[in-house]
Amino acid sequence: MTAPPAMRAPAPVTPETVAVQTAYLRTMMLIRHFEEKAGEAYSLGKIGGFCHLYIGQEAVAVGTISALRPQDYVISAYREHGQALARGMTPRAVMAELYGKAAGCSGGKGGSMHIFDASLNFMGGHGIVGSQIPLAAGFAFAAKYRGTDAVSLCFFGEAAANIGAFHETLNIAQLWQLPCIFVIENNGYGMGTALHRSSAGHSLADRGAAYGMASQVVDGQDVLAVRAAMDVAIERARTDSLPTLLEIRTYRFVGHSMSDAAHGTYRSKDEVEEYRKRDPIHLLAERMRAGGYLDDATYAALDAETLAEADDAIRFAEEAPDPEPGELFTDVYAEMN
Amino acid sequence: MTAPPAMRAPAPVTPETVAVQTAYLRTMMLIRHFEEKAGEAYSLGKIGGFCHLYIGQEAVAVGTISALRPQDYVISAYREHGQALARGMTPRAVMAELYGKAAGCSGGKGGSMHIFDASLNFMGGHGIVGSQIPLAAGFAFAAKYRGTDAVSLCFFGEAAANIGAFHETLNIAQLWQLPCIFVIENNGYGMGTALHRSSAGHSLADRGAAYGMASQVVDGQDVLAVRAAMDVAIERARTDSLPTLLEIRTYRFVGHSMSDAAHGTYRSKDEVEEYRKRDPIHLLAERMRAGGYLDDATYAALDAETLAEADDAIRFAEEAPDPEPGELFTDVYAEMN
Amino acid sequence: MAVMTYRDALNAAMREEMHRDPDVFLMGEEVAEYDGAYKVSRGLLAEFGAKRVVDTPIAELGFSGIGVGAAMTGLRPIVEFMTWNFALLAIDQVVNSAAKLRYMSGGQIGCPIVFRGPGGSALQLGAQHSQSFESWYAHIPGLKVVMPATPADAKGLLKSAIRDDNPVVFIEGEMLYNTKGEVSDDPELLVPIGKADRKREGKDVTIVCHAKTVPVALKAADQLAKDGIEADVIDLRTIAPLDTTAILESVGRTNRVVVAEEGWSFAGVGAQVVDLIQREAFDLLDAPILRVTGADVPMPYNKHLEKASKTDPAKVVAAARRVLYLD
Amino acid sequence: MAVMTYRDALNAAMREEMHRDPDVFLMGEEVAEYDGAYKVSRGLLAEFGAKRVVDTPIAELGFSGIGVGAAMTGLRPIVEFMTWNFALLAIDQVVNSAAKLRYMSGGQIGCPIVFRGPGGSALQLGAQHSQSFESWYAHIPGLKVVMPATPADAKGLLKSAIRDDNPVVFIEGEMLYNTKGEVSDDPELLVPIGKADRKREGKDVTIVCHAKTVPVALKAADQLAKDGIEADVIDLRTIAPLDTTAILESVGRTNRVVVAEEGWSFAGVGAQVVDLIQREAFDLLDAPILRVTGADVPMPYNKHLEKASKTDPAKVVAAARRVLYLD
Ligand SMILES: Cc1ncc(C[n+]2csc(CCOP(=O)(O)OP(=O)(O)O)c2C)c(N)n1
Ligand SMILES: Cc1ncc(C[n+]2csc(CCOP(=O)(O)OP(=O)(O)O)c2C)c(N)n1
Ligand SMILES: [Mg+2]
Ligand SMILES: [Mg+2]
Repeated sequence: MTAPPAMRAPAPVTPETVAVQTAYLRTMMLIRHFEEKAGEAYSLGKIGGFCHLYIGQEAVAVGTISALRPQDYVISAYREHGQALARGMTPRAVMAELYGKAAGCSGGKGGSMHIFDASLNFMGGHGIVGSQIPLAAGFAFAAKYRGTDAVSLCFFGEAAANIGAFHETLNIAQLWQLPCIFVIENNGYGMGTALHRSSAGHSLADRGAAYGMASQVVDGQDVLAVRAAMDVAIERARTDSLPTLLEIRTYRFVGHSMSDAAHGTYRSKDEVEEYRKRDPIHLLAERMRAGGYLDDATYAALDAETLAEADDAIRFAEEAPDPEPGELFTDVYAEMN
Repeated sequence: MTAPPAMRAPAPVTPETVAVQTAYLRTMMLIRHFEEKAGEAYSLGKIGGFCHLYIGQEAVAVGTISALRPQDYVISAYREHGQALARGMTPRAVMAELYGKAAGCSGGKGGSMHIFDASLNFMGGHGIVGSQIPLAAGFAFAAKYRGTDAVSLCFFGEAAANIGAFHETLNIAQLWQLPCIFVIENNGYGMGTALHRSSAGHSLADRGAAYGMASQVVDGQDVLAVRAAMDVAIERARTDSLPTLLEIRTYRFVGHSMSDAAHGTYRSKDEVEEYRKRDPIHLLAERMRAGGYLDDATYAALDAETLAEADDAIRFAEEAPDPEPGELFTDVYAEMN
Repeated sequence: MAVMTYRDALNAAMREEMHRDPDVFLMGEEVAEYDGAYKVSRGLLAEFGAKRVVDTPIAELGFSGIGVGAAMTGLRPIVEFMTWNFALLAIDQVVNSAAKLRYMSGGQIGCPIVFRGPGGSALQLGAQHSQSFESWYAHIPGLKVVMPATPADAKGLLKSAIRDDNPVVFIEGEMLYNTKGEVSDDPELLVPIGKADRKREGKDVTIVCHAKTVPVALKAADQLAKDGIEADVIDLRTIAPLDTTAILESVGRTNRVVVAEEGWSFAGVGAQVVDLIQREAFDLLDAPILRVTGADVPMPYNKHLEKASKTDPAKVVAAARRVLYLD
Repeated sequence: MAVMTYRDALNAAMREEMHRDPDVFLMGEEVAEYDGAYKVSRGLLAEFGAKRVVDTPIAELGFSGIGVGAAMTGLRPIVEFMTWNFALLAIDQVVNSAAKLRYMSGGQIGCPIVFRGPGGSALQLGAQHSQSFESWYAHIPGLKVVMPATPADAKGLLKSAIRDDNPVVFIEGEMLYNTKGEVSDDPELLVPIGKADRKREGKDVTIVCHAKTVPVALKAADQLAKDGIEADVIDLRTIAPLDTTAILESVGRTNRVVVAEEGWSFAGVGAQVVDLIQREAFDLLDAPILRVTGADVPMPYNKHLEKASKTDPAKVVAAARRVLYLD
């Protein structure tokens, strides 16, 4: 069994990296504002269906996706707004999709759980727990088949690590040496079920090791730690065509979906508040401040800018038209388009 | 993670154990003769459909099932004649089922792949790879639910360890502490696919360890080693209500099914002959002879007796009547019986 | 008698049967500590404890197989699928194990299990969460398929399903959970599986419906009544085995039929109903039978598109008028 | 033109398309080194190498999902299921991913994939290995379902399926693999998806059939001809989309219909054909449409019981005589 590689020390905050880190900060703030606005719109009945927010987990999307190149693939579950934005989709296109509007990235036919952007190789938004895992391996298979060095990045929750598709895919990915990075976003809960009530074993990363796959536990509130782990995984994928399993430990500050309270039933207010102290945005900001590379004015400017972007997305989505009625019957088959 | 327990040293051949070992020998011989006769009958067109023989693997069934009590459950895949016999089903009932006769254990409606005997808690005979694994955990769940100390014993091939049901079940079995013993009969091939072409990782036993399940690799040609490992697993199940994964390494001396040659396509004649040197029947017989507890006359008598039982089963099956035509429509629903 | 919701009726059925029979237990995702994703199992953990109300990991194939295994030993599991969409992952255990065990064991091993949960669409849940699979399960010999439309039927049929010695696919509706109706509190009042119910009497046209299309058909019937058209509304309640007598009797009264269902058209439940009627009552039919089904598309998220895709009273009325040659 | 088996015709289709388009590849259990469990892929590994002919572990959900993922990037996978019974484990990827991706991505992501393998029963394989699922797949919008009966159709349709930009469920028959027929060697000769084929002309009764029931229907037609009854035999070839024109034209000629299929009755393909005909050609029908289906039981192992359960020429003849009011 390949031993998990030693984790690189997170890069220190230096003037050389400050631009990069400011970008991380900005993207995390954008996701935060976007999600807060989406939550408000949902409460007002502007957004329907299921809506799963990413608040608290921003460092995972940003730390991983920032390491990708354009040819790489990204796929996720239903909690994917943050990843879509980190991949460079516009807040407008994503918000309009949440509103079900024609200008939404999926033409209003997908909704919150089915965000797609083929031009960015953002491959969805999938609602069946674990179903995106083999699809991700399929992208990696295709990259290898074509002889490109593209890699595939797959997100899923820790509760999805109990479903068959996860295992079938991990075995095959290691066996066929597919350039695929499997990210378990371990936020501690699958709906109302705490990790220890759904998952046997010492750590989820062990499940990769059972297949001889390089596997690692990562602090998901520290965007730099995520990025460092991701850099190793990407190199392993791109250079050696080998998969990696990253168990990234994070926490969702909000309920499972808009119809679930942040705390009360299955976790306490205290627990949530404890975790909120490790807000990924604040952690990075504090670190940058401590290094002298972020001042209050810059922070406030970033905050205002990203809030404005989220507001703009809401305005855009509100005003955008619904799909034409005839759209009901398009896109079922290729010929019908 | 619980470390796999140290393996008990196989019990030495002493006068006290000679009766037990003679019984092992006899059952293995019975299985061998039964399977050889079934193969002949198949070649003569008396048995139809798929027919998967157990020749070479006898020590696995005998070493494990001999440790059970009547209240325990056994379930297997389609290569289950040997396990059925080891559990105490009569050669007649099993052979008649292979012939599709009314006197068959499943009334001629199941066939070679669907051998059942509810009175012995022999729960089948399942044709979808891996599908019996959750069922086995269900028996263990039921035993625990009822507060009995029954344990559940589940057989499947090494290729089945790549399918989702295996993983979903192992996780749950460990999580819920189910008294279930999962036996991977690692005969090196799933149809024409060698282990290393289907399975990543160092050993299949590691896959249990990933869930914190006690897991062990066992020599499946040595019936005493199998029994020793099984004794530990049974105790763990019965006393502590904990599952075990046993990867029992064995070899099938014949083709995957009656329509597959023993060698040629995916393995060489030499390889098969090499493995045949570790015939489980000969291994035990040699050991007993070396200890002075088996002589040629006894061996010959056991051989003749078990051959006669197999012959009798064939005669019985040949002469037994087919099910009544009306049986086509019975047993679909409970009410219709 | 008490007025209660469909959700509470299901809850009462499980509670009563769990009291009656210690072999009955409930397992599924979030059924225990969370009281059910849709709160159908509210209070059951508190009442019966973790042994009998069991939260599972997200592993539909695994936990449904564990349920089937438990049923093979004679326990009576109720396996909840959070929705029937997710049961696709478990369908091998439903079809290849539960439905076939009795037959392939020559009658030795039964499988008294209930698989239940909401089917079909709710509101804006999109393509993967808005599917009706009743015609699939009804296609499989060895399964019974039950789909109550009202609180009373929900309670009475779930109790029958739990007591049934066969595997029963019990499909509820998220959009029905909040509907209210009179429900008996007699713990021995069962609604028999295999019996349709005439939810409204009429002589002009038969509307065959089930589950969520029952309220749709009743609304359509109200509308038709304004034009003096009296619809006979037959709620199938059980899809398999189909109550052929009730259907054919209604056709005998009306000679004209509309079959409404929520799911897709191709080989849907309605196709089987049409097959039955034209075969057994060919000479009674005064017009071809028309079907109203969901649009043959994956469900769109946008609320207007979704609404347009669904079986609604207006479509049923239009079909009824067509079989009456009024339009 | 050459005489070849259905098996070799499928093999030729894959070989030609793999030569034509480097994006086409084959994956599945035992497809490469073993040349296929039923030898349909014989020689392909030797010809195209392990990159394009890929043996998989037994992990239907995983490898079919990998195929779907590859197709999402524009490759054209052919995913072989050793039999369609095992595809139940993968059906989530077929139904929830392949069939829906184009729609839920608003048309951005296609899924040009073929899922293929033998369906239905062979001989004495028992309950879990003898099932027909075509009506299930045809129920799902977004999928095409193709079921050739002859070597020529097998080749021409598989080539069309591989070139199709949609997910295609391609169901073969183990009992058809050895059947022989004339097959074109023109690599551009495709059989179009969505077109039925009139396999025999007659004016007295229409027999609608597909796949393994095509030879059954033709044998029945021969027998009927001895009594002067001329059957019009319509081989559907494609189940979804259904060739409604060809079916209705035949009904226009004969006014009497028998629909034969291998699978179970409830909401089978035949039910949809009946629905179509009675709806669109009600006034043309001189008798109710009768269906001949497999018995509604899990398949028994015993060979006599199995034979009795199957759709055979005698049952089709009997149904034809009944729709002609001869019996
Ligand atoms: C196969 C399947 N089963 C159940 C569900 C319902 N469901 C949606 S999200 C969810 C919890 C998933 O938890 P996790 O994987 O940890 O992801 P998180 O929501 O925490 O991001 C469940 C049970 C589903 N969508 N698919
Ligand atoms: C889900 C499923 N996929 C494929 C098959 C076809 N099949 C039957 S046996 C077999 C090989 C299984 O190998 P293994 O698990 O090692 O058991 P062994 O036959 O060696 O005892 C395959 C692929 C099946 N029955 N079920
Ligand atoms: Mg989670
Ligand atoms: Mg094997």
